[in-house]
Amino acid sequence: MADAVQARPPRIEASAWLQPLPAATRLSFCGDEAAQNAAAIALGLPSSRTPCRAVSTGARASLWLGPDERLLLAPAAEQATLLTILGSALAGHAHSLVDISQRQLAFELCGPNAALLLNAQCPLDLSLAAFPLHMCTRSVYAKSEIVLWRTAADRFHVEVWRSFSDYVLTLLRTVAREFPPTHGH
Amino acid sequence: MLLINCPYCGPRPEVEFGYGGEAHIARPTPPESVSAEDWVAFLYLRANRRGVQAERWRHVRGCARFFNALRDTTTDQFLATYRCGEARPDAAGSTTP
Amino acid sequence: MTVWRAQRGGRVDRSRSIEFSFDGRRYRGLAGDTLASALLANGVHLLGRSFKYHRPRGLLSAGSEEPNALVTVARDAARSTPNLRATQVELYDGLRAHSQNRWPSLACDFGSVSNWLAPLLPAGFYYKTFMWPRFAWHRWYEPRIRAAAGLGRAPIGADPDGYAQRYAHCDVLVVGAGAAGLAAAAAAARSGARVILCDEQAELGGSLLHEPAARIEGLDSASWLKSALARLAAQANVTVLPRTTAFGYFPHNMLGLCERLSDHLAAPAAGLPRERLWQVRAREVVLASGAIERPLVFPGNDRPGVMLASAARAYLNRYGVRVGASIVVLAGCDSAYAAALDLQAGGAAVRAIAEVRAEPGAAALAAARSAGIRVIEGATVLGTAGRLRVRNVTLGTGAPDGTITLGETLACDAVLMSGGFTPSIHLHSQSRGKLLWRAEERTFIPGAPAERERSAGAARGVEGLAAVFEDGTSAGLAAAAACGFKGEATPPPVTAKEFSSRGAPGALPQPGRAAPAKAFVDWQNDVTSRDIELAMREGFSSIEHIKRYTTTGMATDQGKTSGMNALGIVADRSERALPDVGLTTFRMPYTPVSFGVLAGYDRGAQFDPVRRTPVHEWARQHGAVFEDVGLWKRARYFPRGAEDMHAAVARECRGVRSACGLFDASTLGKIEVVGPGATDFMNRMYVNSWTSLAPGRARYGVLLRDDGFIYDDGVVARLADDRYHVTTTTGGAARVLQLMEDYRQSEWPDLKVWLTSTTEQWAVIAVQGPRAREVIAPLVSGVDLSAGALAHMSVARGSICGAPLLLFRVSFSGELGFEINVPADYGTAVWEAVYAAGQAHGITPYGTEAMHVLRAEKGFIIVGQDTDGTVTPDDVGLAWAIGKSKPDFLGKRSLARPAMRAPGRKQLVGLLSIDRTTLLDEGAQVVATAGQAAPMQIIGHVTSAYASPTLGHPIALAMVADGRSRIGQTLFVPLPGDEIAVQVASPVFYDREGARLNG
Amino acid sequence: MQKFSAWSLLRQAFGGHRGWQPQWRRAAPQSAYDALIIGGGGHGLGTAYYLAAEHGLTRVAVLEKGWIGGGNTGRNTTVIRSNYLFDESARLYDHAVKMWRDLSQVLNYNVMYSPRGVLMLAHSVHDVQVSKRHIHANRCNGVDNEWLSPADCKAFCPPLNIGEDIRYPVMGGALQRRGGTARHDAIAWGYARAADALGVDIIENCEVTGIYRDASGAVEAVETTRGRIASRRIGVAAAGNSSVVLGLAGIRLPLESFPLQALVSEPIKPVLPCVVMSNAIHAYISQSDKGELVIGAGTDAYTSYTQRGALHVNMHTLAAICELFPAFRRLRMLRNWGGIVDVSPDRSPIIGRTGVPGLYVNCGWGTGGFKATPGSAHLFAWTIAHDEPHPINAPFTLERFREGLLIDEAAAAAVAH
Repeated sequence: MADAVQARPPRIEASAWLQPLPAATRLSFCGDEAAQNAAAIALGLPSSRTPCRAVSTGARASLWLGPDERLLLAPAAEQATLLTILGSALAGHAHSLVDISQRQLAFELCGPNAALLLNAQCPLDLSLAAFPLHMCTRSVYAKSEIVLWRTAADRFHVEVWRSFSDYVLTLLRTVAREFPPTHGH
Repeated sequence: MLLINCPYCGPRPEVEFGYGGEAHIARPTPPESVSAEDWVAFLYLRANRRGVQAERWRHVRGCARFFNALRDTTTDQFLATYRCGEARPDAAGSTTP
Repeated sequence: MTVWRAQRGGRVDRSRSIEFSFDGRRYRGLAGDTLASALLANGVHLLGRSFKYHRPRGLLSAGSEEPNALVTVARDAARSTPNLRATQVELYDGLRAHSQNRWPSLACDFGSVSNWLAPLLPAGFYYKTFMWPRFAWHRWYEPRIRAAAGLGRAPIGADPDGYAQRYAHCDVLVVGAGAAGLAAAAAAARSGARVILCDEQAELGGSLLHEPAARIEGLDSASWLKSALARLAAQANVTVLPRTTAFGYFPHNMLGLCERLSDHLAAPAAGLPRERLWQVRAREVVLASGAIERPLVFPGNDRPGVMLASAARAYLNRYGVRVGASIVVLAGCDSAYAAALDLQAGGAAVRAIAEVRAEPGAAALAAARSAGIRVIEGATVLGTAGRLRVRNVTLGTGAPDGTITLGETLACDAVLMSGGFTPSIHLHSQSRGKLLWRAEERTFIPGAPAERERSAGAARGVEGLAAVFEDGTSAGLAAAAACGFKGEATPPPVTAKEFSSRGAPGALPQPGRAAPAKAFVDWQNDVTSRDIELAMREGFSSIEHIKRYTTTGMATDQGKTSGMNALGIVADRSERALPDVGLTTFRMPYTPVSFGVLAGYDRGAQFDPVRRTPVHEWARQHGAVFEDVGLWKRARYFPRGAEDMHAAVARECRGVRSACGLFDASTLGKIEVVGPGATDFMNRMYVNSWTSLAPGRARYGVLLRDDGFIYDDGVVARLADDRYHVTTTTGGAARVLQLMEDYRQSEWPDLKVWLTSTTEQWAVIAVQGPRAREVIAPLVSGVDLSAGALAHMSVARGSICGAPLLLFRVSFSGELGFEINVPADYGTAVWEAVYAAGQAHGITPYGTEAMHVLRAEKGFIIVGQDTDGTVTPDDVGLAWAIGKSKPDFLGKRSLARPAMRAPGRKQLVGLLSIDRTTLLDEGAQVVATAGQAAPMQIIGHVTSAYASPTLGHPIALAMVADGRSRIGQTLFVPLPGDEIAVQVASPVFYDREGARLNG
Repeated sequence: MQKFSAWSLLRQAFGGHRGWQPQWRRAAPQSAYDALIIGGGGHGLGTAYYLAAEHGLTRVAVLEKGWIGGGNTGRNTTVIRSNYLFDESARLYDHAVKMWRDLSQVLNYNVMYSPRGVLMLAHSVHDVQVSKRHIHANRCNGVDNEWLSPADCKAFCPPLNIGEDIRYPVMGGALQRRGGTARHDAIAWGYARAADALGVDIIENCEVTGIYRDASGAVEAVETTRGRIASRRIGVAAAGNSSVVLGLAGIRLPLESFPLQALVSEPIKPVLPCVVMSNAIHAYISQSDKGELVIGAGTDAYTSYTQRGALHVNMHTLAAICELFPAFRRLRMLRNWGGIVDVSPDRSPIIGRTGVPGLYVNCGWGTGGFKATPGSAHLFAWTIAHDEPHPINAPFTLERFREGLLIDEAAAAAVAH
C-alpha cells in the first residue's frame, strides 16, 4: 500500500483587495421545498426561500441559486458530517445531493473598489440598493460563469470553476491596475 | 443588450440568458403514431412572427430555469415573462402574422 | 504670441506655451488649445485635402462634426491614429500631427489632378465605366481607385496601449454638459437620483464656453460654470465624465459611452488605459446633445477660410484666436450676426454681412448697424476665389422676379456662414424615437420616444439660454420623478444678448445655368448640389438611394453638416415637402469609436479562457505539446529528445499496446444525473436502454438530437439505483447539459431528477495496457481489481493513495484499461504516484494523438471527427446500442423518416491503401471509379487516417455510401495529379473479438 | 437603354451630365401581370430580369415595400465564394460565382466584382481537418480551393498575425482565389435598370398585404398598399420577411429571422488585399474600394425584425479582428447596421415550389445570400417559368425537411470533440 498523497488545491496569490478562501465543502443540493426545509433544519440553517439570498449560521451557508437549487457551503472538515446529517434528514425526500467541493474555488474581493473591479466585466448593478447584503446569484465575469455573494458592503465572495480561475484572476489583476494604489484596497 | 425580467430573479442583462426559440411547441408522442407532417412541424416549422411572439429563454447564468416571454419582434420590447406551465398572458396585444 | 491670437479672452492658459508639430513643421500653442485652434493661431488654415477631388481644405467647424481637418497623430509607429479631427485633438507638448491624403505635400498635391477631371467624375461615375476589357476592373482600374481612395494610413505594428471597460447603472444619464445638460443633471441630482453626466469635450459647458457675455445668477458664464461644476462634483450621487462620447443607444436603455483617458497627455502614466468603454444601463435618459450649425451651399463654399459662424466665435471666445483679419459674414440665420459683432469686437475688420434671407431678424439687423457693420440685404453668393485660402467672395443680388444679377466682390481672408442650426437628434433616432417636423423652423425635433428618454435644450430646438436652462431643469426633474425621486429645482436667472438660430436648409439660389464652380453639400466626400441633382435626374428618388448614389452623408462625419442641406435640395428640386423626402436612418456610433476599446480586455491569452487540467503542469514539465480542444489545452503528445510528432506518437502507441500508458482524460464532460426519475430520464434521453443496467456497471451511451443525428456519446455508469455518472465528449459537456436541462424542464417536468456538472470535480487518469492492473494494484485499496470482480465496463468506489477513488474499468484504447477518478485537488499527486509505480512496468504517458490512433485501430469513433451533424447511429454501426423495446427516446421518430433509412447513406468503414504504405489525407474524398474528371461522383470521404504502429501500415476510417456492402471492393481517393487505390475494410483493424480489453 | 461607357460619360460631361435618363421608370402598378416578384432586392430584381431576358415574360412586376436594394442586398458585407462542402451547395454557389464574372458586361453596369481571394483561417487541429475536407471536396467538384500554410497566409495577407502570441494561433487557411467582393448597391440598380429596359415594372413603396387564391387553391392575385394586382405566378424573394409574406398564404416555413450586424471603419489607405474569414473566432473582414474595412459580426441570439442588434455582438467580433490584425486596434468603427437574415434548419436555402400552385419561394439564405444573387435569381426565374426546379436547385426544396434530406453545411462543419 503506497503512502497517502496530499491534496494540492490551486494557490491564489493574496493582495490588498483579493483574499483566497480556504478549501471548503461544497454540495450542490436540489429538491422540492419540503426537501429544502428538511435540509435547512438538519444543517441548523434558516429556510432559504427568498430568491437570490444566502442564509448562513457560523461557517455553514446555503446559497439560493435557483428555485430548487442550493449551493451548500461548509468547512472542508465537515464534509463527512454533512453528508451523514443530510443523508438521514433527506431520506424519503426526492432530491439530489452532489459533492462539488473541488469543482470550483472561491476568493473574496474587498475594499472600496470591489464593486468596480467586478463591474469591469460583470454586468449586474452592484449598488447596495440593487445588490444588497447577503444577495447571491450566478452571473458572468467576462467569459466565465461565477457565483457572486455579497458578504459585506465592500466584500464579495466569488465562486468560480477551477479551470476558469486563472482567467478570472488574471483579468481582475489587469483591471486592478486601473485604480491608483492610493485608493487603498 | 436586452434587459430580461426573469420570473425568478428579476431584471437581468441578456448575457446571462440563452434564447430558446418559439414557445408552446409541444413534442408529439408516441413516435409511432406521429405523422410526418406533425413531426416536421415540431422539428422545423416556426411562426417566426413579426409582432408579439411567445418565446423561450433560459436564465442559464442565473437560476438556470427556462421560462417564457412575450416580446414584440418589431421593437424588441418585452410585454411579459412567465414561468413554464403558466398560461400565456393576454397582454399579447395585436400581432401581425 | 502670434498676430492671430487675441491679446485677451478665451479659456486658454497664456502662461503655458506648448510646442507641437504639423507635417514636420514646429509651432507653439497654449494649454487649452486644440490642434485646430493652435494652428489657426499660427495662421495655418490649410489642414487637409478632400476625399475625391483632393481640394485644399481648412476648418469648417470647431467641434466633432468637422469634415475637413482630419489628421494623423503619432506618438510612434504603433501608436499612430489616423483620421482624427483636429478640432478634437487636445494639444500637448511634443504632439506630432500629419495631414493626410496628399502627395507629395499638402500645399502641392498631385491628387488634385482629379479636381480638373471632375467633369468626368460625377456622382456614381464608376458604375458607368471601367467595364472593358472584361478583367480590367480587378486587375487595372480597381487598384488605382483604391490607391487614390482612403484617408489616413493604418498604423504599423501591434497597438501597445490598453483599453478598459466598465458596466454602470444609474437612474438618470444626461448626455451633453451644455446649459441644458448641466441644468438637467443638477435638478435630477438634487432630487436624489443616481446621475451620470457625460460630455464629448474635455471641458464641460457646451456653448457656455464661448458665450462670455452671458450673465448667470449674476456671474459671468465662466465663473458660473466653475461653481456649477463644483456643486455637481461635490455630490456623491453624481458621476461626471468629460472626454466621454455617448456613441450608441441600444435597446432597453443601454447606452455605449467612450471615455478618452490618455490621448490628451504628453506622457501617459504606465498602465493607464487609452480609452474606457462604459456600458450604462439607465432608468431614464436625458439627451442634451445640443445642435450643429449648417453651412450654406454656394459655389466655392469649401475654400480654406470659409467656415461656420459659430466656429469662428468659438475660436475667438474660447481659444482667443481670430480666424481672420478681414471678414465677410454670410447670414442665413440671425446668430451669424453675433459672430460678426464678436469678431469685430475682437479686432477683426468685418467687411460686410451678406444677408441671404428675405426677412432677417430686426434685432440682429439693428445690432449690426449700430455697430457700424455694413449689411447687404437680398444677397446670394456666386463664388469665392483663392487657391489655398479664400481671397474674396463674389455676391449676387436677387430681384423680386427671381432673376439674379452679379453683385460686388469683397476681398477677405475669412468667410463666416450660417444656415441655421440642426438639433442633434442622433441618439433619440438611434433609440427608434419618432421625429417631428417643425415647418416654421424647417427642422426635425425629437417626437414620441421609444425608450425611457427625453431630449432637452437645443437638441429639441429650444432657443435662448434662459429657455434652455428651464428646459434642462424640467427634463432633469421629470427624469428623476420617473425613477420615483421627487424634488424641486429652479433654473438659474440669465441675462444674455442672443439671436435666433433658425435657418433654412438647402442651396443658395444661382443664376439660371449654374456656374461651373462646385457648391458643396458634403465637404469630405466632395458631393455637390449638382451631384444630388444628377442622382434625381437618373431616377433616384428615395433619400436613401440619393445618399448611396452620391455618397452624401457617408463620410466620417456621417452627414452631421450635410444631411439637412441634402434633404433641402432634394425637397426644393422635387417640389416635395422636406419631411416627404424622408430622413436617412441614424446609426451608431455618433462619432467613430476605436476597435480597441470595443475589444477591451479580450486580447492575447485572455481572448478566451484557457482551461487547464490538474495534470497540465506535470505534462508541461514533461515536454508535452498541447492542442486547443474547445477552451481546453490538452497534451497532444510527449516528444522525447529530437522526436517529431510521428515518432513520439508511434512510441506512445507501442507503449500502450505492449505495456501500459498513462493518459489525462480529465477534460471529458461529466454530468451526475440523480433522483428517483433518473432511469426514466436516461431512457428518454439516450438511445440505449438503462433499465437493465445494474448499479456498479457502465455502458456506452449514444445521444441523438430529436432530428435523429448523433449529438454526443460517452460511457455512462450507474452508481446507484437513482444515480448515473454520465460522461460526454470534451467539447460536448456544456451543450449536452443544456440539451438535458431543456428536456428535463420543458418536456418532462414531472420527472424527479436533477443534473449537476461534475466535470471539474474529478481528475481522470486513464491507465491503459496489458500491465495496467499491475501498475495500479499496489495503490488502490477497497476495490477488487480482478477481472471477475471488476469486469470490463464496471465501476467501483475505493481509495487510491489515500484519496477518494471512483474507479472505472473502461477502455478507449482496446487494451485492459482503468480510469481513475479522484477529486481534482488529488489529481497531480495521484498521477505522479501512478507514474512512479508504472516505471517498473515501462509506463508511457501519451497524448490525444496516440489516443486517436489507438481508438481508430479499434474502430471506435470520435463524435465530431468521424461523425458530423448528419450521421445516424446505423451509419456508424451503432444500431446495436439502440434500446429496441423503448417507447421513445430523442430522435426515435426522426430515424423513421424515409431518407434516414434509404439505401445509399454513407456508412463507416475502414480504408487501406492497396500499397499499404500511403497515408491518406483526412478529409480526402472517395470515388468508385478511377480517372474521373471534375465534377466527380463523390461517394464518401476519409474521416480519420493514421500510421498504425501496431499494424505496421497506415489505416483510415471513412464514411462511404453503402460502405458496409462494399467491404473488399477497391475504391479511389483522388488527389491533385494523383489517385490512390484503396480497399474497403471493416472499421475494426485490431483485436476484433475484444480479447485484450476483456483480459 | 442608355448605354453606359467611358465614351458616354465623356459625351455627357460636355452637356454637364444633363442628358442622363432615369435608370429605371417609377412604374405605377397595373391591374395584372404574367408574373409578380415580391421583394425588390438583388434576388427579386434579378429574377424579374431573367424572366424577361431568358423566358420571354415581359409583363412582370417587382413589388418592393420600401426602396429597392434596401434590405439585405444593401446591408451585407459583399463576400463572394463558392467553396461549400456538399456537392449540391458547391454546384449552387459556383453557378453564381461563374455568373458574377460577366455580370458587369451583361447588365452594362459596373458591379465591381473583384476576385481578390477569400482566405478562411484554421485555428485548431479540428479546423484543419474541416478545411482539408472542404478543399478535397471542392477540388473534386471543380471548385478552386487550396490550402495555405501560416507563412503562405501571411504572404497572401501581410497584416495578418500568424504569431503564437494569440489565444488561437493561425494554423493555416483555405484560399479560394475566385472568391472576393462586389458592389452591393450596383447589383440592385444594375438588375433594376436592365429589367426595366425589358419592360419590367419596378414598383417601390408597395407592400403586399394579402395573397388571394382561387377555388382550386392556386394563387390569383395579391393585395397591396397600392391596390389589388392579379397574377397566376408569384415568386417571393423577401429574405428576412419570407415567413411574413408566405404567412399571408397560410404557409409556415422552417425559418427563423435573426438580426445580423455589420460595420465599417473609417476609410484608410489600402492595407487588406483580400477577404479574411475565421469561423472559429467569428470574424470576417475585407476592405472596400473606398478604403473602409468592412466587417461582419455574428447574428444576435434571438429572432427580431428590428434591423439592429446588441453592442456586445460587435464587441466580440472586433476582439477577434484585433487579434488577427493587432495594428487595427486604433482604427475606428464608423457605422454599424443590422439586417434580418432568414435562417433555415440546415443553413441552406429553399428555392422552389411551395405546395400552393403558382406560388414560389426563394428564401433561407441566412447570412450567405449576397454571394449567390445572380445564380439564385437565374435559377428562381427558371423555376417559376417551368413550374419545376432547375436541376441545380432541385435538392433545395421545401420537402427536404419532411424527408430528412437536409444539406447541412453548418452541421458538416461539426464541433470539436
